[in-house]
Amino acid sequence: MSRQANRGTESKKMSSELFTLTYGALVTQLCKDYENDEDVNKQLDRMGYNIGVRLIEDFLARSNVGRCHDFRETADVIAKVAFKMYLGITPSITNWSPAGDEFSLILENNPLVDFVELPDSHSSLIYSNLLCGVLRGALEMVQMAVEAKFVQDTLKGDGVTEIRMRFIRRIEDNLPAGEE
Amino acid sequence: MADAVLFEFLHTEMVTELWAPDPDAGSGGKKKSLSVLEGLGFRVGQALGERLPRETLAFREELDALKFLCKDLWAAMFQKHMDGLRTNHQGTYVLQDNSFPLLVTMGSGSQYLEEAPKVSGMVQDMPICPTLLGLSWGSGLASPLPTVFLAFTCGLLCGALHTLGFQSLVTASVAALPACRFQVVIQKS
Amino acid sequence: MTVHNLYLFDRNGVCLHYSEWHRKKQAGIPKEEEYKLMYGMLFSIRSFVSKMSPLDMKDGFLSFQTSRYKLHYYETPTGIKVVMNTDLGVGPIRDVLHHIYSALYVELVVKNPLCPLGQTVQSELFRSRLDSYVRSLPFFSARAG
Amino acid sequence: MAIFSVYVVNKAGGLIYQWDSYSPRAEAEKTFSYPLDLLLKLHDERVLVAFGQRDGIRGGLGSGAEPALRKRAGGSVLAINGMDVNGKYTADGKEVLEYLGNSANYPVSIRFGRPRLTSNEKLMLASMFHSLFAIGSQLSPEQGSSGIEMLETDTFKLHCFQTLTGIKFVVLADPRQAGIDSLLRKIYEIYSDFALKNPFYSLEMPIRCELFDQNLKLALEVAEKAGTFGPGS
Repeated sequence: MSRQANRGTESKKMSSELFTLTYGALVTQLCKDYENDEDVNKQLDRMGYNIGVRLIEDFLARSNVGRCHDFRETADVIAKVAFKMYLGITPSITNWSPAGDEFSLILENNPLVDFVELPDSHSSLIYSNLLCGVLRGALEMVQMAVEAKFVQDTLKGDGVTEIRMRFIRRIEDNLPAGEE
Repeated sequence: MADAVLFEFLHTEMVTELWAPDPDAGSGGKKKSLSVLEGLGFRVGQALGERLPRETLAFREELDALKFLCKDLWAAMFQKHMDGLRTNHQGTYVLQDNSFPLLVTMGSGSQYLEEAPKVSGMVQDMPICPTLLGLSWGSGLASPLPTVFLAFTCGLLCGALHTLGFQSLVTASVAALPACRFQVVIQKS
Repeated sequence: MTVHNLYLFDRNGVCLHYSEWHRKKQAGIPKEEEYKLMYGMLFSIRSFVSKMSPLDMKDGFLSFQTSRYKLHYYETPTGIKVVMNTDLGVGPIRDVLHHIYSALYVELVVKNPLCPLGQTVQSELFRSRLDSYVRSLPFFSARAG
Repeated sequence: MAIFSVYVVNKAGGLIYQWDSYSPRAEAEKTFSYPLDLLLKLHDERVLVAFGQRDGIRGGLGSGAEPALRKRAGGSVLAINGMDVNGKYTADGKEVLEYLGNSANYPVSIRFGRPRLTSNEKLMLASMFHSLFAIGSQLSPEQGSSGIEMLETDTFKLHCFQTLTGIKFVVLADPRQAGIDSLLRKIYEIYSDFALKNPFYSLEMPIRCELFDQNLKLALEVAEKAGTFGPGS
């Protein structure tokens, strides 16, 4: 009986770690392939972007969330629906700019960095930069050009992990070339 | 708890990123990329294996270890069990998955199987866990594109077995989507 | 009751997929032109509707009908547009169109590593599953009626 | 009113008659103090709330009103201190953005809502619909199809009746409003009686006949009462 129960929790643990372990292996590989941290950060962002432009469709298909009317709604959906669905956490939303075009996502704990320790030789590495690319790619597909970047990172000794999201502009629908 | 979809998307992106057919590099370039994917899988398989409590690791029988892969590991990774396990009782096992989740979206039947970059020449730098992908490329056989999507998993199986105390050679092939087959040959030290 | 045809577009107007089941009249122009015309019409309708609407819209344009057929429309925030033409007896089928998006397009195209986005879908699996799904709909009759 | 507007479009797609019911298009009014915590921008000769800032509103109304402001109000400035704005200018000719940038003008009351259509826009929309109507017929998978007779959205339904002579009568109504088909026939009758039969009216030209107006309004009232499934039911 208890062996069955053990099996169940082990399965769950392994399943949730598959992504984070794979991610970790990827980051390590990229650090080997590229000379400096900046290049790795760029790669992670680019890969994240490619994931984001597809992930958004999976998100829309499963969550039934409609079009967001403003950036506040977008923030809510990102934190309360998307992060919850994909990473099982609900970051808090804080530090709105007065114009309402910037906010911060505060992650008390970042599932990607469980068991990760950043070596001194990689002090400029933004380990979880994939997330920024994902957010950027996903939002671009719903017509929002945004910038996402880490401003605090528990891996670097900060108390929390903070992603700053900035709304750049709305991407308008364009009639395909050739139409009148 | 990371959603399974995240792993699928990450895996796809990794394959796209790390396996870029390079016409100039010749056969060497492609093999290296595949072994990178296998290597990543191996490390992840090892780590997954190390998460297990000690008693589960005390597999005395090979077959137990393989059954573990087919049931527990597969369920944890792909939310299903392996569909078939056969063995010749002499250290060779064939694991059959009739509907492998990483291939399931690609099709059923023979579409996409025609795309087969041909490679010849022996594998130069053997990864910790050489795979059939390496060997078949070495013998000049064409390998269908979906096979690339099995490299990571081959490495993972190899890595998990390594933690369980077994050295192995893991190979994979696709006959008709979305079914695939993993062949595990336990190395006697 | 029946389904005539179906178009799938992405946010750039690329026709990702087109299927036909019962179509008695062609548009009289090459297929590529037809896709452009359809997309252009839908684009204009969306703009028309958003200006005309007395209130903020949530789902927006849903359908239109003529004396002979009804066009049903479903659009995602990512600009994926599912357009199905049926005969007049068919009521609102938003859930059907959503299913085509989520269970077929997202599962078999977006999640298919071998399907590049932004192009006509080549996946046989997608085409055949879509075909089976449409044929299984309660308002689809094998005999056009 | 459940019937929002009526458009009559001639053979060439020109708008020859237009009527709107007076219904506030999802408006909300609020008093603001300096500095304005909304970001406004100029777009298409109108002053709009830029995307992303609609509910960056602090203070003033309590939480009860804020969701209303957020959900219902469109993003356009309609009036300042009770006086309708004229595009990007206030009623007395000042530029709205300049006016709202000056702290001396506060506190100020601003009414937001969906932008009202200008006459030019209505002309364009009529012409647009005229083309769409035809394309609807061209793309028909069935033989012998008419153009678009009914178009449905989640906030309104558009009904169109085209006469054999190519004149289109278009009615926009609440999606739940019934009886529009007969209303359209009735409008055709009224057109026939008070426009066509009026010797002073030239075909295809804008309809400026009082009797047409009066009878149309009567018909609309009747239709509303007869066929409505109001919000209460």
